[in-house]
Amino acid sequence: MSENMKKTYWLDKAENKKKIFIGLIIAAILVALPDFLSLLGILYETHPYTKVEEIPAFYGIYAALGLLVVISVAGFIGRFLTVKEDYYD
Amino acid sequence: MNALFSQAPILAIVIPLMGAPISALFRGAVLPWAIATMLSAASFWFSIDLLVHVNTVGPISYELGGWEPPWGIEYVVDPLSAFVMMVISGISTGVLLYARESILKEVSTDRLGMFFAAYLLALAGMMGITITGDAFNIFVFLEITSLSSYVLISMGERTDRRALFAAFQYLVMGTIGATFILIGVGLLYAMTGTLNIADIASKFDAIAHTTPVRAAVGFLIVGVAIKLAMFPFHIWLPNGYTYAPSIITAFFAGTATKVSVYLMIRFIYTMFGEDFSFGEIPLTSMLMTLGVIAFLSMSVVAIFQDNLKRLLAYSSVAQLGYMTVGIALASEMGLIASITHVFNHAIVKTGLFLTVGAIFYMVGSTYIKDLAGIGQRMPITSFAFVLGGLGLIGVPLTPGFVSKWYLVQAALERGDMVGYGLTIAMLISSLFAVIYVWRVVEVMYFRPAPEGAECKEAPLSMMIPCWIFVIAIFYFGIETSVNIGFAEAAASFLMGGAK
Amino acid sequence: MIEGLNPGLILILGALLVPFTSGFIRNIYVLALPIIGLYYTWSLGLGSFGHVEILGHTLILTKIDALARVFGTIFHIAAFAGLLYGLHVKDPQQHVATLIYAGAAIAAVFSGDLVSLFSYWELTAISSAFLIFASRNERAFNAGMRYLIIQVTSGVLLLAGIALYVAQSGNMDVAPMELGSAASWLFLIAFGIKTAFPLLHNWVQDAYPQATVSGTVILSAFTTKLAVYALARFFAGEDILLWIGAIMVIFPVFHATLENDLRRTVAYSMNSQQGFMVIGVGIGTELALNGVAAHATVSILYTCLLFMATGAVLYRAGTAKITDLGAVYKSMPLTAMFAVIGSLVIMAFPLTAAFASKSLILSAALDGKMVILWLAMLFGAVAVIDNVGLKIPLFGFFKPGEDMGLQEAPKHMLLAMGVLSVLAIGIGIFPSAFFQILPYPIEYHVYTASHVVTQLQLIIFAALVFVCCVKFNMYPKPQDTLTLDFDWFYRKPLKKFAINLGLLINAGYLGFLRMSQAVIGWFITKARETHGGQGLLSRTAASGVAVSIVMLLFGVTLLLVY
Amino acid sequence: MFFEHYNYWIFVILLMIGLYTVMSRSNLIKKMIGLSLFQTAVFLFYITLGKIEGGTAPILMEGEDVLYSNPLPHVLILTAIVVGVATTALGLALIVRIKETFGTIEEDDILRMEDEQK
Repeated sequence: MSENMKKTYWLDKAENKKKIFIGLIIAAILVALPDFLSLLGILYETHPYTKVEEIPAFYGIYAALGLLVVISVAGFIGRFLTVKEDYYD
Repeated sequence: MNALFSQAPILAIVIPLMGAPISALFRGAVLPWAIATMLSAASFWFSIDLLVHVNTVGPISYELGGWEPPWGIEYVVDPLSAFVMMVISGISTGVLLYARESILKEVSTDRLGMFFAAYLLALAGMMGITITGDAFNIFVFLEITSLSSYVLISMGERTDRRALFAAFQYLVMGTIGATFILIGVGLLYAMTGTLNIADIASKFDAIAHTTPVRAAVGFLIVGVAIKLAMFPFHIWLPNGYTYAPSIITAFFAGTATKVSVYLMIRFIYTMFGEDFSFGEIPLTSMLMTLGVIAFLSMSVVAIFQDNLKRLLAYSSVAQLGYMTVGIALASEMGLIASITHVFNHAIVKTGLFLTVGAIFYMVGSTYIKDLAGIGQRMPITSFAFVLGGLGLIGVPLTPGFVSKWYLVQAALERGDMVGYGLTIAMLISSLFAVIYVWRVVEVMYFRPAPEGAECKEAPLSMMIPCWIFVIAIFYFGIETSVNIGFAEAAASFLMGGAK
Repeated sequence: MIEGLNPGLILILGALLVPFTSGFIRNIYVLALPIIGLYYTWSLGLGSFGHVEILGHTLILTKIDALARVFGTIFHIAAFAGLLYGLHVKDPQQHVATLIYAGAAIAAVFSGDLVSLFSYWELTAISSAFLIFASRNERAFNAGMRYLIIQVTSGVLLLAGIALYVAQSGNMDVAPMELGSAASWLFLIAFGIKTAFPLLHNWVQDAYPQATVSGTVILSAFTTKLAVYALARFFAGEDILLWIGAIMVIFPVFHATLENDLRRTVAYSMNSQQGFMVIGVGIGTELALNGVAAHATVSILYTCLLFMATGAVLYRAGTAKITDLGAVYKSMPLTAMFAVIGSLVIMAFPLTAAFASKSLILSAALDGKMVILWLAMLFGAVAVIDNVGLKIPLFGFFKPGEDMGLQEAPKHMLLAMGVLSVLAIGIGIFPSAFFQILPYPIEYHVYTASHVVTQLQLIIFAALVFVCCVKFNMYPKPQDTLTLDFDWFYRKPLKKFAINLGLLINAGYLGFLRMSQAVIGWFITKARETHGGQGLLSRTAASGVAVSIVMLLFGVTLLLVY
Repeated sequence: MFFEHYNYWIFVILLMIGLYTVMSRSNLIKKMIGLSLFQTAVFLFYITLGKIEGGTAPILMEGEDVLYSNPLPHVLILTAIVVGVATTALGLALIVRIKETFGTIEEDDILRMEDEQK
């Protein structure tokens, strides 16, 4: 058991976390790319049902905004609604 | 239709009627009983035949001696009468199966021939009342039944001398009741010139407003009410049931009052017609008031009884209250409830009285205080009583529940305060039933048996019929197509212009 | 008789034998029951069986159509996985409750008449409460009582609805109804409570985390999905459900973000996912109902999987609070892996089941030109990426820190999670095979290039923003706190009010009791006087008296008759 | 009014006397007498029904317009008379047995003895 405690995991190193972060950014650019390419008619054609989907990388932008909204609203209401764990006891 | 069956209506009555003198000729413990049982079973068989025939083909009219009605006497088998006949002969057969050993303890052997003769006469009379389509015939059969039942009840004198006086009281009341019916029939004859019920019914509306007819209606209803032991005419019933021999109590509890209920329905729905009965004269309020008082008040009386047979007798009066209310509701649903309850209560009460008879056979008493610890001493019998008691209370899965369910539906169908009040009253009365049944069960199971009491069940010849009834209780509580089905057929026949 | 046997009864009746088994035999036995049930269900085929006439109404004991069969199938699977997960439990009460609960849910799905539906509906409520009580602590007991009260309320409303409906229509069959009559509103509210409509939802987050480790898994699978089934059965295409569903998708996500307890987090996001199904029912087209059935199935898979993974942590670490946990993955790598799989599924990552099922409902919304609803659902999908897809694994399992020195989850738990993972990924890889059991025939291609790309955009951008927020400390820090929800109203002021009211009522009641005792006492005395032994109504009357009574009543009758 | 229908009135009066006797007498034999009277009243009623003024006995006679009394009620009442006799006989037999076991035929005494037996 004690041996286990000392073992360092890949995630424990700071530079690996950075690698993940950079990897995420690259992945984001990669998945956004087809939308822009399709504007030029390269790679594939989109079949938007709605107007908003015609915005390039609409899903990505919507996800980013949506997440910010969730986090900020949650942080905001958390100030009023947070109570001690044993509040009801 | 084969030759034998074409005579079934008359055979169902004549077989027990002719069996009576034959039985009277025999001596000994077994022969008269065997004759009575076989003849009753034959009668039962014909009744079932008739019931099936009526419900598949249609009503039968049987002309006695080939004289055409309305001049001759007509026997009418319609869904209602066939159903009641089936109940009567069925109960009678069940009770007789049980009777052999039970009766030896209560009636001396040299009288058994006469005893079973009277029994068969009573059976024939009741069957006759049900089947006949002739108003005067009803009186005759009624008296045949009554006279033999006075005798049968008085037979209980060997175990309790009060049976004699109970029989006498019944004789006085019964005679008055029957004579009232006789007067009523006479008045109707004076106005219509006919005795055939269907014929009277067809002429009834034209003369319904006349004084003699109104008086006839009064006589007939009060007369039947006495025979029906409708509250407060029930005074003869508790003593009669209490002191009669066990099997006679069981037999009458399942049949005698039921026949009167049949008569009540026949008079009100067939002869007078529902428009007259409930529209012109306030029969609804009269019967309903008495019925409600009956099932409330008599249930309370039952709670306070110290004799088990008497307790059950009062409970019978209460249950008759339900049937009266069902009739008084003047709806098809109410009529179904009433007719079903005739059947349901008959098997439940007969079953209960048979178990009580078995207890009496072993213990020699039906006083509740003497029943302490019976639950341990006679476990099978006691359990049969508990199951029967559940049927009496009207627990779901028992027929008592089925008929109460229909009665409540009929009451709610009215949709007024009376209907709701009636429902509440029925619930309260069921609660009383729980109390009086529980009182007995408590003594049976939770009081210690007296020292030195032996553990022994009644003989098998008694136990098996008891349990046949108990099983029937649950069978008909779950598989309701027999009781409900035939009751529905009868009710829709009556409401659908039998007139 | 056996011919019309409702498949759910196999589990319900089978449960009664559980107390008579023990050890290995019991394990085999409880696991065999759902398998037999599932086999029986499919061997019956489609149709209705077991018509019973009772008091003038026809009961249809078993009615299997394609919609019911999807739910029945996944219920059997969930029961199997849940029981497998709970094999370590030595308390037969939990096994019995689980089997009865699962059986009742299955039986309810296959009920062909309202009376049966109601009976099983109530049975699920009562049996499931025992899974909460089984925690055997005071908090769980209180939560269980609140749960039971709410569930039984739903049952009572349903009963009232059924009574009204049968009185009005005289029909007892389970069949779609129009929203309008009082009866239909009672139905909707009864279903709504169990579906956890907004403001009716608190029992989910209140009770689920209080149940036992395996109890929560079981609870999450049945009640809410049964309610979705009922909605789909009775109210498909009802417009009001669209808006209820939209609110339902959005409403719980903020609480899920704030929540510290892993299991409560899952409970909140499950609530949000229910909203997808409610919207699907509201749309009511064939595609949408397919989506509802598919998403209910998939949602059971991943919700159970996540509750199992978090439950395993609770089982080993004794807590499931983010603040109390360290780097769980170091000692429980397999459990962590299953949690990640669960998260990927709930995120609707390509090649997982939800990728197929969620898109059905989204497409149905777009087909119906319901853009706002579509945006709301998309928002819900983003939110669930945040508060379950990323938060659970990152905060719950992959926190930086020391090894906690825990043991890996027991083998049967891992096996149960494995079963669900394989199903969830299998459906994701072969969606068309799964689509064949859906209620309506379907022609739908899941893996188009644009679908994969857009979904990846959604997930990766959300992940990026999430990581940024955490990095720059913008993400609300998990704290050892509670977040008040709507239930505050009935657990605080309403409680105080109720207690005071209760005291008042109690005082009044005592007074009333004393008074009625006196009245009843008087009645009994009177009854004894008149009805008892020698009382007026009980003693043997002389025949003279009897005859006078006859004459008196005859007179009265004559008067009445004239 | 009275004399026109005197036979009906006698029927009613006899009926009342009979019932009153049953009601008011404690002696069982007197009760039986009352009961018989009550029944006899009904016999009279039926016989009256069949009588047609100026009618003869219903025996076929020569001639066109012979008026016959209605024979049917008379036949019927024959049955009722038999029933009445049977009732009376049975009642009296019961009274004999009551006298033998209770030692009295007074209803009040019997009821008192029954109450004591409880």
